[in-house]
Amino acid sequence: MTATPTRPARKLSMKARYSALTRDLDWEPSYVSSAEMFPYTSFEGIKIHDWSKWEDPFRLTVDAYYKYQAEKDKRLYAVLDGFAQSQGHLSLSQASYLNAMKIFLGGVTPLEYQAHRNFAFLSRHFNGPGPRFAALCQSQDEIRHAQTEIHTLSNYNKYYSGMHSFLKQHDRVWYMSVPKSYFDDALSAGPFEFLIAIGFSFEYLLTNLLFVPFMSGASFNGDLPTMTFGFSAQSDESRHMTLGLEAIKFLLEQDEDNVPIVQEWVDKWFWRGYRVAAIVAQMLDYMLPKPVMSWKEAFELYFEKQMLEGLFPDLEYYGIKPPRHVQQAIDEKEALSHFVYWVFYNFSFAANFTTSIPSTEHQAWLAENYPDTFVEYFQKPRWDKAQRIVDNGGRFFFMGLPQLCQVCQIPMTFPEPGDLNTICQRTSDYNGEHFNLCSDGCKWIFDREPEKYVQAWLPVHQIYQGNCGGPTVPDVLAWYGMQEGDGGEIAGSRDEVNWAAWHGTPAAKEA
Amino acid sequence: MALKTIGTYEFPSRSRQELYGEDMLVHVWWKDNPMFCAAATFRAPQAMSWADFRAAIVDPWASSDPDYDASHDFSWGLDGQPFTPEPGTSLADLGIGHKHTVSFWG
Amino acid sequence: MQYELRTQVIEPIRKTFTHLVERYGDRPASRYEEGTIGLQATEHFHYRPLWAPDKELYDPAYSRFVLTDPYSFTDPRQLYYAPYVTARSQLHESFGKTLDYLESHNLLARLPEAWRQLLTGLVLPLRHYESGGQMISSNACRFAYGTTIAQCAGYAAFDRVGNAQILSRIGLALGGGTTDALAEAKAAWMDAPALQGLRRYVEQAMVAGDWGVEMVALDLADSLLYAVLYRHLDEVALLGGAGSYSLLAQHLAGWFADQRRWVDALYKAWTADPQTGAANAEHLAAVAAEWLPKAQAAVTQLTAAIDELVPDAGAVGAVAAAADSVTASLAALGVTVSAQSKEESA
Amino acid sequence: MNDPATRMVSVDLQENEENRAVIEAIEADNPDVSVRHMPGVVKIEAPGRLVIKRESVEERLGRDWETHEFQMAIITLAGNITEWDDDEIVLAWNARR
Repeated sequence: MTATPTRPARKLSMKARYSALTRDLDWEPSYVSSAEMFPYTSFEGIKIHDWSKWEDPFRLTVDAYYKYQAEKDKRLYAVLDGFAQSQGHLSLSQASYLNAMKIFLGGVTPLEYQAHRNFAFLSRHFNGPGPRFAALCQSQDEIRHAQTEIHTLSNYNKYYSGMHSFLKQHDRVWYMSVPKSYFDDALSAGPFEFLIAIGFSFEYLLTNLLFVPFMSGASFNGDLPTMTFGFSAQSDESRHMTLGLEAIKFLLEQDEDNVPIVQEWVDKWFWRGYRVAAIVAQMLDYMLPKPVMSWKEAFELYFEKQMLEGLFPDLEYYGIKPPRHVQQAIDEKEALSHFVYWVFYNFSFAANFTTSIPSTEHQAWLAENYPDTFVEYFQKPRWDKAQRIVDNGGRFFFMGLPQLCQVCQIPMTFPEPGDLNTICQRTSDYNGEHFNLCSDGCKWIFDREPEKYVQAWLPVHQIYQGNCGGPTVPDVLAWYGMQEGDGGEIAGSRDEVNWAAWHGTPAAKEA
Repeated sequence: MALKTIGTYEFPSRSRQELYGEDMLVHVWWKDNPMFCAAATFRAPQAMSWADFRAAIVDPWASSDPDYDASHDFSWGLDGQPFTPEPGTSLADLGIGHKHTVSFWG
Repeated sequence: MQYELRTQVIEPIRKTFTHLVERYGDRPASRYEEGTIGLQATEHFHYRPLWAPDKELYDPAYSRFVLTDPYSFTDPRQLYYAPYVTARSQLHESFGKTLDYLESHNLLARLPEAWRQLLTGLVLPLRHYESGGQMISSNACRFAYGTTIAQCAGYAAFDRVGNAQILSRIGLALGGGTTDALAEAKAAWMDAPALQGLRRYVEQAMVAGDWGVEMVALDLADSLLYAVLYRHLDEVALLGGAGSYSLLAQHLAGWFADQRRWVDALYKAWTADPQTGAANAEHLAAVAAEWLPKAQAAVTQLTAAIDELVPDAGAVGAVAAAADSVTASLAALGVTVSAQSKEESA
Repeated sequence: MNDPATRMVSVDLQENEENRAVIEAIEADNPDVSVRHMPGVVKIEAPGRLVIKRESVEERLGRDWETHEFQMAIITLAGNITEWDDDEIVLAWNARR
């Protein structure tokens, strides 16, 4: 008693208080039926017998939520204001660093917003108050992330290219359909599949790969606001990860019949999320002027070690196996980022970011981190030739539109298993129509639900249908809302020229 | 697997051939040239002859690579099967269908 | 080198994001605008929902209430997440101080018995009403078209759990740190005749199936409940020696004043829309004609029990006055709730 | 590898002045931890189990510290949160109910 005089004697324990304030708000309806009140929680085939078995280890109550979140934002916005006032953008490692943030703002921020909306759906439509409240908190967090990302990057938008039309571009630009279709896929699914897709597969399995090494990279490259925002967001993510893990365990413990359904969702959403993460892989390895951790290392640390070796042995108890096609992801770790950045190098003339041949030092770093693949498969056949073209006064671009995967919507660039020299091509015929898929993982997903994936809004196909502003590249770029200086080659780009002027150093020779 | 839904769930493909009129989409894949990160997609009349397709579509695209030699004797494939294009024959008559993939190498 | 840089003035190349320049002109945008306007996608949805194949993922057709330009409505409070949580953190901190004060001075125990019964038997059970309000607001957050409305509804949803927790904390205090009072309140919510009208009302509102209709139904009940319980009774309590009821009620009354600001702005935007305004007004009249009498009946049932406990409370009369005031404020928007249709549905 | 007593659990924390006491408390209370520093991040790993104790943090911080405050420090974690109460937070694998 005397040891903690500041604590009132009659205070309930954290667990009891959480339970009284949050869990006990529920009631069984009498004037409408349960089925009327919760119309969406039975069609997926998931069986829940006792919603009260849901545990939330964080035991957060609303007053504590407000208190800590307000404190987090107070700190974050102080950093943003200070950085803007001191023209902190001039102390970035390079203007080209911001290419990663241009992709982030258009590719990730709108997803955070979508998560906000759909966790609100869960916080209405789950039958139990425990998961409803957890979803409600996550819904609030997600709008926080969308807004703090916008506010963090807003200052850069005032001085740099490629961020000005991120919302329109999320809905229209070719590579943005990768994250957009991923999230639309989750939103169009039922509430339990969404929970496994986003709560578990994305937040728990993959989000570390997206955020932790990348935010460390932001710190290393002088981007204090992004680092602050990122780590601040991650402190919410650890709650979301816990929700995701609780979600899967809850479903598995409720009924044995849930196990095969959940397994298929884990399989589907691991692969779907992994393909989106490919964009992050190239950000880590190619877009940070001062790299900190390779994709391969991040994948080994945060996915193989923490998830495959840590988590999945726990899930084995319930009969859950590691995701189907996970071996393909492991095999690709040596090559993933290189393929994807090469796609971006091919197509940055039609994007909101710029690309260039990695510098000599950067290539040495890549060779050191990817001793078995970079030099033989990427440097010699691709970058050395790209350099010869530049030396002859040119710049290699892919003057056409790429073949897209019907499911992940990434240009079909990924390798055959075990053969880095050959592109993997898979096809499926459905209702008399031919569909192209980039991998066994995407083909498996397509074949499982073709009724869904035939609806995909594939940018290349839409351009050819005449739905994207017109038939020529300039027509399409205008429709994308691109401005002069947004895309193309780094050397001679608007950002690079400005950067040189601001720093009083000569700009690199225009390519 | 039967899709689990609330209500009827039937939607037409957003890439179906009829959306392209008399045309179709054809993929062209330069298999042994890593400079092209993926096969290319083109819209072409089904009735277009192979020679026209080659000259008007394939050659300009492949010329993004300065080493491309249009007169080189490439080997051709269609959806993974060996394929012998006849210059005067239409794409449709050659058996190239909507969203199928023509590849070349060598 | 660095010092020279810092003194150099670098002119921005643009003031804000393009969609804001297009909407508001070439001026710097506020953080509310940057973090809100246009965030929800409007085109190229890839797949139809498995659970609603007749709609798009975001679709104006989820409600009868439609804005031609969803951003003709903006939150008059300009709340985005950071100021929202900051404001609510202060609200809950200030409530916590009130409650600490009441507890440390043992004032709740000194409430007149009638007020204690009123609080435990009729007010605490409304934590479940607030929970229903959360679910209705969360549904609106998901299905509203456009970020501005969805954001207000999302914060309102969280507010409702906050309100429920304010009531619950009062219950814990009344229970001397135990959950006894809360258990009693729940039993009352389930079975007490005075509360069944309100419980039926909330359950029916929750399944109305149109987020706009659900929100209006909730607001109609709120307008009566908050006016009577946290404004009218606040004054009665002060006169009747139940000062601690007044101290607690002020926090919820303050919240509702804040809530009204955006809900009123939404009604105004709906009815002022150059293209859909007339139809929206008609829908609003129809929804009010259907739900206001039900709300009045339900809240009257509750207040009749209050008047029995505290004979001079005049709570039933206050409900009628609040209903008139709702009708008047709708009329000011050009929405006429006809007495005839009121009677029909009553 | 499948033994929950040896599988690694971990927390990643922001490396800043505020969190130093938390990091030191974890190191003191968990004898087998390994600590890795990355820009802005400290990764703390331990075999099987990792505990964060309120009293240990308060001792180093010199003020009251609620376990809820740990949310301000954490970036990510591996393992189940098997306990989170007023006095301690415990991370472990193999948490069956």
